[in-house]
Formats: sequence, C-alpha cells, structure tokens
Amino acid sequence: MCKLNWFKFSFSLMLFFFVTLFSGAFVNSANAQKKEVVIGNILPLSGPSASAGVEGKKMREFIVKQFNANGGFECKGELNGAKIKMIYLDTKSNPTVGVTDVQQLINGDNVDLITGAWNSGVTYPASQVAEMHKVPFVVPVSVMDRITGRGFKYLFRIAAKDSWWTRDQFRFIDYLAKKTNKKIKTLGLVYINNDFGKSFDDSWLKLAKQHGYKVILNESYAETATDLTPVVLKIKSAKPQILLVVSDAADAILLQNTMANYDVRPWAVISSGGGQADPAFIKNTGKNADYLFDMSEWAPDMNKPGLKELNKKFKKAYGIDVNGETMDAYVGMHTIIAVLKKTCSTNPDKFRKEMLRSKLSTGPFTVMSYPYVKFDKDGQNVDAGLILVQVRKVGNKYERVTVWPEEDARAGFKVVFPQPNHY
Amino acid sequence: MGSAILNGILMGSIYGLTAVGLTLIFGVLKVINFAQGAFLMSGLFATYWFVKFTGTNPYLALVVVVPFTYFMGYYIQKFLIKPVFESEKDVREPIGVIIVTTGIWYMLDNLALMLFGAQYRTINVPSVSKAISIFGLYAPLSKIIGFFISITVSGLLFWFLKYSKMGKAIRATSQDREAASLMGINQYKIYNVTFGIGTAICGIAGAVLLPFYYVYPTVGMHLDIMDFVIVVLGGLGSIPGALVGGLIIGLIESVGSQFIAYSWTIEVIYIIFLIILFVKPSGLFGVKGEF
Amino acid sequence: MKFSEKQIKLILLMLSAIVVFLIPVFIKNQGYIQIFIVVMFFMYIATAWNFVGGFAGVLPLGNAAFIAIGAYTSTILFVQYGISPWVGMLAGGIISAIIGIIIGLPTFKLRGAYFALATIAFGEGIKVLFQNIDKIGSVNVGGARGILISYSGDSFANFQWVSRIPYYYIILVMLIILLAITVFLMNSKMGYYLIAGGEDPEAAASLGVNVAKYKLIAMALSAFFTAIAGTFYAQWILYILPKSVGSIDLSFEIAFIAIIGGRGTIIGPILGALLLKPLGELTRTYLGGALPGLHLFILGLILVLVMIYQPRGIQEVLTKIFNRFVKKMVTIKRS
Amino acid sequence: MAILKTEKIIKKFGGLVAVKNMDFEVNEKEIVGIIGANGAGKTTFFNCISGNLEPTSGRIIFDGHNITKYKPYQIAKLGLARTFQVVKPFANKTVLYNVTVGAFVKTQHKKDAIEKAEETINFLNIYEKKNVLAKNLTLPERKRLELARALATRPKLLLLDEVMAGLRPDEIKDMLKIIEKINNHGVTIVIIEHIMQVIMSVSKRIYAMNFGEKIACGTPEEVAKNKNVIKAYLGDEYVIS
Repeated sequence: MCKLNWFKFSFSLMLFFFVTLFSGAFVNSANAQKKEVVIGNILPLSGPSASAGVEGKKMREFIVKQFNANGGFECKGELNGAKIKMIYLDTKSNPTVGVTDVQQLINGDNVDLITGAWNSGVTYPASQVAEMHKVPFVVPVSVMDRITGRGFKYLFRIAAKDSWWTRDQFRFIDYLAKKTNKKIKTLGLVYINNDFGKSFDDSWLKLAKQHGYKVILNESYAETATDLTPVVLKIKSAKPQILLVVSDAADAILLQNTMANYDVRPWAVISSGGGQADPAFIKNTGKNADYLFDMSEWAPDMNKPGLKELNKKFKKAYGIDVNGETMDAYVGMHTIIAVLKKTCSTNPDKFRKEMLRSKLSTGPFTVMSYPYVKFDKDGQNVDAGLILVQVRKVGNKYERVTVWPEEDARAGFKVVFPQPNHY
Repeated sequence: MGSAILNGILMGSIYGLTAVGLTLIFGVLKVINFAQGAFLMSGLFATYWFVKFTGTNPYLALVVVVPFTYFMGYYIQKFLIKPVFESEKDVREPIGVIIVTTGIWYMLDNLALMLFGAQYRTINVPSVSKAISIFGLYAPLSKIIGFFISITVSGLLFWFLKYSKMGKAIRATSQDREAASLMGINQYKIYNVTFGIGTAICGIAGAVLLPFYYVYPTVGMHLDIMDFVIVVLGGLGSIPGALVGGLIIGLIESVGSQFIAYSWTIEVIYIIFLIILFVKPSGLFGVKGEF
Repeated sequence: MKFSEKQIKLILLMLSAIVVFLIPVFIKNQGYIQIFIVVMFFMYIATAWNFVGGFAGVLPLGNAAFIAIGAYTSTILFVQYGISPWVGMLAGGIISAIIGIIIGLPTFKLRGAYFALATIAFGEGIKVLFQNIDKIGSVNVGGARGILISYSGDSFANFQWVSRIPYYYIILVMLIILLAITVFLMNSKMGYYLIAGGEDPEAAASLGVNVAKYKLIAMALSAFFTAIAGTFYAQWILYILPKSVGSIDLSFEIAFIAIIGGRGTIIGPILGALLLKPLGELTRTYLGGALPGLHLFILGLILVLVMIYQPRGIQEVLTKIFNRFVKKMVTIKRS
Repeated sequence: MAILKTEKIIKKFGGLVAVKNMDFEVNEKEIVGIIGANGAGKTTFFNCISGNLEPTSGRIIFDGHNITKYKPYQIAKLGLARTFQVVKPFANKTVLYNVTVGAFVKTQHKKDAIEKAEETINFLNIYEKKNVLAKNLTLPERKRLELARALATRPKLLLLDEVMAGLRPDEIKDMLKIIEKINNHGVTIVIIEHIMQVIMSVSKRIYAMNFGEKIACGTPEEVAKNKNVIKAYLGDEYVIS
C-alpha cells in the first residue's frame, strides 16, 4: 500500500484542483450584479445558539426587504439607487468557523460591511480579521468587554459591554437596598465556565469589593454539566442574600428548575441576559422563574412610540413577536442604513467618520430603550442603556415585566424584593 | 451535605441505568456502542412527544417508549452494524464497529435536529419534581422514582439473563460465540435482541430523566462520555459494575463539588477514569464473560 | 514517444505539483484560498493522526489535545514573552511529543476499545484543564476565555499576514514535508515494523519487533506534527479557545477524515479531507441556514456506508480507477 | 552441545498448573519433537520459551543467554524464531511484505531485507504468490507463509507449533520435506505435533508430555514403546504388562 504513493498524491492533488474549480464556479455565479451594497452577516444558524441567530436573521430580512422595496438608497453619491444585498453565513457558534466566514465574505464575496456574530467568542477573533482588511464590522449583540478597546478603527459595537451590564446590576442591587431599606450584605456568584460567564464573574468580583458586599459563594459549572443539583445545594448551604447568575441556554432552565425544586429562594436572583432571555426559558420554567430579575437591553412592554406598529408588521411577516434578539438586529441594521445614507458611499473611512459624527435618535431609533445611538472613538455605543425585568405573573401567564429604571417600568408594576418565601 | 450524598446516590443510580445498556451490549457483542447517547436522546424525545400528545404521566410513556427504542436498536443492529461485525469477525481489534456506531450517533442526533429543531424542551410534572424531605434530607420525588426504576430494571435484567431461556442463550453467546452457535443458537439473532434490550434500557432511562431534565438533539453527548467512564470503572460487561460505577460518578460529582468548584469535578472524573484504565483496565467488577 | 506507467505517474505528479503551487497566482479570490487552506490543514492533521490511527492499528480519539498543546505553547510564548511562533512551534511540538509518550506508555497496553476510550478521556481532560486554569503563576493561560493574538502588521517572524497566500504556502510546505516523511518512514524498517505491530502485535513480536517501542515512536511523531498544526492554527485564526482547539468534535473529525479516506494508507487522509471538507463547506454555506445538521447527517451516513461497503476507505476504489486510467494512457501512447 | 536448555520450568495459571518441572534440552542441528494430547501443555511450554508467557519459575538458557525473563522480540533477535498454531499473517499485506518484516531483524536497509525475503520465499516454493495479499491465501499457503516469515529472521532455532495441523496427507509430505531442507541448512528445529506418525519420521529425539509433565523422552522408537506414552495416548487398557 505504501509504494508509489507520490503518484496517488499527485492524483489527489489533481482532484483537489478540479473540485475547487467546480466549487469556485458555483460560488462565483452568485455574485455578478453591481450597484449594490453587500452586507455580510455571520450568525449562529445552527449549533447551541441557533435560535438567537435565526430570529436575528428574520428581522434583518424584514428590514432589508422593506428598504429595497422602497427603492433603496436615495442620496447624492455613488450609492444613489443602490439596493442592499445580504449574505448570511452560519458560524455554528464556533470561532474558527466565524473567522473562516469573515475571510470568505471579504475575499470571496467582496462585502462592503460585516455584521454579527452574536457570540462574543466569535465576534472577538472575527472582527480582527475584518479590521485587518479594513472592512467595517458592526456588532449589535456581543457584550464581552475586550471586543472594543483594541484600537480598531472599523469596529462599532451597539450593545452595552459586559462591564456596563455588571455595573448596572450592582447599581440595581444598591437601588434595591435603598428602596426597601433592607441591609444587603452577602452575594453569591454562579457562572457558566466559558468566555461569556468568566468575564462576568471577573467584573462581579471587582464590583463587589467596590460596593462593599461580601461574596460568600463563587461557583462555576462546566458547559457540559448534566446535573446542577450540587451547585444548588451549595447555594442552599451558603445562603447568599442576592444570587447573581450568568448562564447559557439549557443550563439556565436546569438551574432555575432545580432551585425551585429544592426551595432555594434567595432574596433575589439576578441573571445576566444569557439563557434567561431566551423565549424558551419562560416556556420551560414558568412558575419556577417567578420573581427572577433579568438584565436586558430592551423589553416589549416599554412605552415607546411606533413599537406596536412595528410588532404588528413583523408578526404578520414572520409569525413571531419582536423580542430582544430581533430588536438588536433591528437597531444594528438601521444604524448601518442610516449612516450609509449619509455617506452615500461604501468607503470604510467615510463610514467611520460618519459613524463617529452621528447621533441617531429619530425615526426607527425611537423604539429603543435608550434615547440615541452614538459611538465613541473605540467604536462603542456610549449610552447603550440597560433595564431590568422581573418575571411576573400577568393574567395566567408569566411575563418579563420591566421594573427598572423606574421611569421605564411597566405601568402598575413595582419591584418585588425580597421575593416571597425567601430563606 | 446529607442532601448532596443523597443526590449523588440518586443521580448515580440513574447514570448507572444509562450505562447498563452500554455494558450489556459490550458484554455480548464486545462492541462499544458510541451511539448510546443518541439512543438516550431518542428515548427522551419519545417520552417528550408521548407526554405532549397524550398529556399523561411520563412514566406511562414507558409502554410506548420501550418497544420503540427496542425495535430501533434491533433493526439498526440488524441492518447497519451486523454487516461490519461479520466482516470483522476475525480481526483482533474490531474498530470498524465502533466507527459505524459513531456514524449512527451523528445520523440520529442530526436527524432529530432537522425534525425537531435545536430548542430545549422540558415537561413540567409538578407532582414529582418538588423536593421532598426524607429524614431531613431533600430530594425531588422524580429522582427517587428514577432510583427505584433503575434498581428494578437492572434487577429484572439480571434475573432475565440468569433464568430465562433467551437470557441463557445471550450469556452463552457472550461467553463463547462459536460454542453457542454450535449449540444451535443463532448468534446474530442474539445480537439483535441484545442490542434491542440495550437501547430499550436507554429508552427507560429517557423516561426517568425527562421529568427533571430537558431534551435537545445533542443532549446525549455529555451523558455518552459519562457512560464510558462508568462502564470502564465498573468493568465493561458487568451489570452490577455499571450500577456501582454510576454511583461512584454520581457521588464524586455531587459530594466532591461541595469541596471543590463544580467545574473541576469533571476533571477529577477523567483522571480517575484514566487511572482505572491504566491500573486495572478490567474495572472493579470486570470478570471475563460475566455480567 | 513512449511512456511507461511509472513515467506517466511521474508526469502527473509534476503537473499537479505545478498546479498546486500556482493556484494562488491564478485564483485571486482569497475566500477560495481560505478553503484550500482548510482542506490542506485537515489533510495535514489527518496524516499526522494516521501514524497512530492508521499504521499502528489503534483508534486514537483525542488528537485535538495535541493541537491545543501546540497552539497554547506557541501562543503563550508569543503573546507574553514575545518569542517568535516559529520557535514556539518547535517547543509545542516537543512538549506535545513528550506528553504523547507519557500518555502512550500506559495506553498502548490497552486493547482496541479501551484505547479509544482512554484517548477520549485524555483529550477531554486536557480541554477541561485549559478551561479551568486561568493562570499558572504569572503565566496567563486565559481559561475559558481563550487568548487572542493581536495583529501587529505582516511579519514572517511573527507568523502573521493579512493576505491568506503566505498561509497557503506554509501549510502546503508543511503538508509536503509531512507526506515526504511518511513515505520515507513507511518504506523503512520503522514503517514495516509499525505496520506489522499494528496488524498483529504477537506475530510481530515473534519476528523481533519491539512493538511497544515503535508504537511509542509513532505516537511521539504524531503528537509532534499535530502540535505544529496547532501553532499554525493559532497564527492563522489568531484566536484560540479550549472549545475550538481542544474539542472532542475536532478529534472525531480528524479520525473520520482518515478513516473515510482509508486509514493506514498514505493517500487516505488526503482523499478523506478532499471529499469531506469541501462537502462540509458547501452544505454549510448553501444549506446551513435552511437545514442545520444536514451536513453532519451526511457525514454520519457516509461513515456508515463506507464502513459497510468500503472498510478500507474510498482510497481502494479510487486507486483502482487511477491505475486503470494510467494503464489506458500507456496503451494510447503506444498505439 | 545444547543450544536450548530449560530447567524445571513451571507455569501456573491461578491454581492450574499447566507446565510442571519441564527439563528439556536441544542440541545444535537436531530436530526434536514434542508430542502430547490436546491440553498437555505443549503450546504453553512453547510460549514460555518464546517469551510470550513468563514461566512461574525455572530457567531457560538459549545459546548461552539466560532468556527466562526476555521479551518475545528480544528472544527473536537472539535467533529463536517460532510459528503459531493459529497462523497470524499480516492479513492486509502481501506475502513479500510479511516475509520482509522478518528479514529486517538482521538489517536496517529495505533493499537487503527484500532480497533476503525473496530468497526465503523462493526457498519455500511460494515465489509465485509473492504479491498476493496474505488474507487471500489458502491454509497450506498461510502455513508456509508463517514458516517463511520465521525463517526470514535467519534463526538458529525454529519452534514449529503444529505446522501440519489441518493439512492433507500430500501437503504434509511436502511440509516434511521442507522441514528437512531447513534442517539441512543448519537450523535446529523443535516441533510440536499431536499426530505421532508425522513427528516420528523427522525427529531424532522426542519428548512426550501429559498434563504438563514430561512423561518420556528418547528416540522415536523408545518413546513409541514407552508405557506411559501408550497409556496417555490410548488409555490404560492398551498397556501390556
């Protein structure tokens, strides 16, 4: 079998060549038209975060369809009359695939802009590739601190970074203590042991010191954990007053249900918008999630003009309500479109200049939880605000009810703290 | 602490049950079934849909789930595994079969993904999910039921192998294929049945797990690796070994994590696994041809 | 002019070598170049896997651990101490080879299935270790967050470029070197002994083959070359994460590519990567959103079918067709 | 002069004693047979000599080396080759490849090894099968391949474990010729058989074993007449006293 293998090798290289030519011809045919802005989207369309990616994709399609139907760009410059073409690639929540996708989008499909990638762990390396090629990369979701602040010129993040999330979580804890006159002393931290969980835990530990709380439990669990009872038992014996949690999808459900089954009820549980924000969470926990606080960038019950209208149209087209995921995609796409309208060019430097100059607050931007989108030099949206929702029974269903900041709270609802029957 | 020990025992027995099917198949076919997790996933989904459609208790689902997973295993062995098994009869290290079962695992997992989507599903059975107090220790009723089902099923299997005609034929085949076929036992029929029983046990484990667990297409993967650890620990081919192995793993996970971070317990389990493999690869209960 | 079979094969080899070396000159689209790199990367790691999984006749399912060790060694050395990844590559390879020997000593005593399980536990153990360790003293390992290598301009010493073409040539050269080493070894005493030990250890020992020693050498070589691929990966993606470089999925994929291609043959891993990677890329790109999981389903199906109908991999059929083709060329030239 | 000598070899498996106090001696260039019923401990004894099993106690001296605790490959390198009762070819490799593996003991170079292997194949009259995969050979061919592989190591002593089992009479005749031919080239041979007639015709001396013990030894004629041997082979009633 080992003889003459060089010859087999040569044969295979030939095959390799043909296969590539074939696939090359395949891909090429898809990208012939001109006079359009090509936007590459990298999203988790399969794998563990697939549901978030798929929902985001729907909103993007919704916006672009409408935009192109209305005639595309109307402006003075090279983009006048141009339409938007979207290319979606699946990252499978895998950084390697994400990087390969960006390579493919930039070098293969010649995209003008990239947006995505939902998972921080994918956005982090993928945005570097875009930066190397000077292709603007707009990040609607990924929260990991380290994504910005690397001196990148073409990276813009709309989402709040995780240090802001944790900052606001601690502000909220301070607020709870002040508001209810309860003395909060002890904290428990439970996080999923991955890039997302770890960065939250790091900043919680710092903030707890600053705010004068005592961390009496700091526990991580593996992404592959099959039984979270040991963690719950640890919470039960440590009895922290406030439990801060960061979870992915399945583990959020498991943790919440196990806590309820063992009657582990701290004064409050505050989660960080991971798995707890997934619509599947409330569906699968229901009553067990009662009184849980979750941090969020947006909630459907906020009193914003135009939101009902948007929801009606979107639901008609795709059969689902607007939610946090789709809202992030919404703001992301509208930011891109608004800035491109102003530059009327796909030149990345012009795009950056305009991004930094703009303060977007009118039209489609009135439905966000914060008043405007504006970027600092690092490409970070400076005032991306956050809200807290509490899971509450409304009618006979459990819903996420906005409770903080007070001015955004749903009419008739106030924070319940500490939760009833706490230990 | 007491509750942690109790939880370790309960979870351990259920882990043990998922491993019993694996160890049975190994004992008879001398094949490590990498698709075990996928069969467990099938059992979970079958239970889930049964409960969704009939609105009844998950334990009632056993009536449907057991035959379903049994025949699934039976025919997968008959049509997909047997051809490779036959061609590898004389090979000293039959690896092809392992690879086929891995292929089956990929197929089943992704078939479920295409059919049901990636979302997580749970069933809510309040009557059994609440933790109850036994002598001051807490455990949910669902896990206690799971414990008893695990012990009962393993006991029944043990009895079946020891005393029933089919069971005796299975044991004869596991001890000496050639001799058994000389005695007029159709060894491939035995393999099909054994495989079917092994997967049916996965189905039972699915019904036991679902009340306090969730299901999604790749849910079997983590339990798969856990099962490998358990069966090797207990001794491949040994049914009591699988149960004891399960208990040990359950206790390490549950009690160990009261002393070290939970994310480290899995590392401890891998290290113990490797030590067992290197020091006593036959495991705690591994005796040739014994169950 | 008349050509013998051997000459025709030689000419084909030269032609294809020229083609492969000229691809980046003709194909300007770096997206395709990226796909070529992916394919060659997998050809390379599957070939390295083949030392143990193919020739030594066992089934290692934890090779991603060596990729992780290689990637982490060079990346930590580069990011924290400024040592060139080229040096780190060598260091990672050596560390990996040593770990390979340490893990090989007890595992090679195990029989087929046990060996596979031990390697899975080893692979997962390494991954969990990297996930759980943040720091060793002052060395920042990154834990579950991973390590990003920041881009600081094109540089050979720093092993980083914006263009994909340097990566293309690097992995091509790596692949050719590894294949040359494989061919050389398989035609030497080492190769004969390794294969004999893999086919039947007892018979081999009776012929004077120190089976354990040759398996360990194979393990060390496999670990060394796999770790080198780890460094390449780190510099190519510029971000490493325990989940991406050490995952069990990667370990399985490496094994499947070699097995479907034909384990224990030199051409097997090459053909396997050539078939599976473009297939995977195409289904992911064109069907990924519509039917997630389809490409993995197809992979599973191919695996089952190959094991049933072509247990020695697709290389057997393809080699036959190729030989027939060459024979035909000979007769055409003669007539 | 004795090329192989064993002293009080005992091999126990748990409580079972498979080989009991075997004293055994082979002189250079001799052909020595070991006979005994199935389960008499012949193969276990062989395995002790070839290093596949470590004896529980006793000593084995081969060509001046104490090889009692040597590994099989070390013993093979010293010039003691063996065949297996159940043949163990490298099934997916050609005959030439199989034999070349054996030939590598004495050389580092592929060219030399292949040359030697071809010589050996030729010597055993299977040259025309050179490029056939071992798994496609018939049983007699496989037995010959097994022999060729062992012979390619250029051994001083060859242990043959039932090389004639399963062969037809004419094939046995051929095999016997080959064994004599090998012996004529100066290779000492120890041969296990349970068919007495076969072994009688080639062996100069014969050891008879029963239940792990040596029950007789001497020339074929002496052994054939030995009471213990007849008893072991035919049962008590055939012993004429």
